[in-house]
Amino acid sequence: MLPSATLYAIAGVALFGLGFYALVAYPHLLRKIMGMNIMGTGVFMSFVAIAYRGPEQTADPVPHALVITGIVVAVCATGLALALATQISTRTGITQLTPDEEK
Amino acid sequence: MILLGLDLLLVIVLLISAWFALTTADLLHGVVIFIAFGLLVALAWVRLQAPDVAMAEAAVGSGLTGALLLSSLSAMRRAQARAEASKKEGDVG
Amino acid sequence: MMLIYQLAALFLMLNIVAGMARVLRGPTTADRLLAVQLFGTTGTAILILFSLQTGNKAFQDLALIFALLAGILGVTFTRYGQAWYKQGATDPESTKVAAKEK
Amino acid sequence: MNWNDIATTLLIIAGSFFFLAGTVGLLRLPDVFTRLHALTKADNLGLGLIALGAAFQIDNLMQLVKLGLIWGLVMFASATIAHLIGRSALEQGQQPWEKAS
Repeated sequence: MLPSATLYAIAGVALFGLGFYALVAYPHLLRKIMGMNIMGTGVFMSFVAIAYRGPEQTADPVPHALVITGIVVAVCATGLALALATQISTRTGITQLTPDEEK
Repeated sequence: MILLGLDLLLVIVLLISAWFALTTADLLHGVVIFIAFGLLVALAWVRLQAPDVAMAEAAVGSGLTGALLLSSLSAMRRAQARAEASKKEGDVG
Repeated sequence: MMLIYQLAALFLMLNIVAGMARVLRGPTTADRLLAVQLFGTTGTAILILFSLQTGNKAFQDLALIFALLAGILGVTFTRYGQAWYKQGATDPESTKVAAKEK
Repeated sequence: MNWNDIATTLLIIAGSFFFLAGTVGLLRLPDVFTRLHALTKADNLGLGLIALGAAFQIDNLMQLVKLGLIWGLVMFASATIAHLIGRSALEQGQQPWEKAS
């Protein structure tokens, strides 16, 4: 595999890990949504790094099509999640998930 | 060789900005860093010979998501402030 | 010629790395927003250099999108980020679960 | 290396210098208003010189229009945002920096 594509693939895996950590460890809803977005970006980056075939040739178009669709769907999911979070906070005043033992 | 150095710098900045976007104490600052992260990811797509993906990411992934996050952050903080104010009134009355 | 384009792109990327310090440390939100603005402009310049280097004209369209995006983001921020601005504010809700259990 | 390439090289080096000046100003200047001044220099002159350098390498006229449009949009956005950020920083009660005498 090409060195720069390998670099980006590893970065994608690291981004997935960072996003997953934030999704698990932080209680605020908005931060969880941001973590989900960064997880998705990590997956897309690994995909595009796999499609890369060197600076001379054009890259494989099929993963690109998948990734473009994925970006648009991720934005739709983010919008839905944000609408739900806004509704939760306007109706109850809660902006974060509380741990179980504090209930 | 030069471009490999550029890739290395870009990856380092990407990871740093993702980390601080998720862990900064003030969420508004986190959203600002998240938008910077979106712009840098668009540059990474360009380096991977995917200008079509970069267009979608720059316009939709960074711009639209950042604006959505901002507007709902403002709505959530307003709702939280209102809930705290009404709770305080209930304590007095 | 290719070497000059690559060196200039590397130099601009070093500028972005240095400006990252202002984004992470800047005392106010306005400082961070200014640094992100500089990222957008520097990214536009890097895209122009890439389009010269590879001869791919799609990168110039992408530079146009970057230029458009900068304005929209700034206006959105002054519209929404301003009302809830506090200097050096830390959200009480942003503490971690692990820290709360102590 | 013909005259066009030499002009492109010189203009790109000049533009990179202005980006360096903008970044150094962003890092070293004391408050928001002075940093705003450094940023607009990088936006207008740095990108303008690099786009002008790229304009020496085009092969049809539409690309010249596109490069001009990029520069014009960045100029417009940076002018608007400089005003908006400066005004909102003043409204939030930040005092402009003054040299300690």
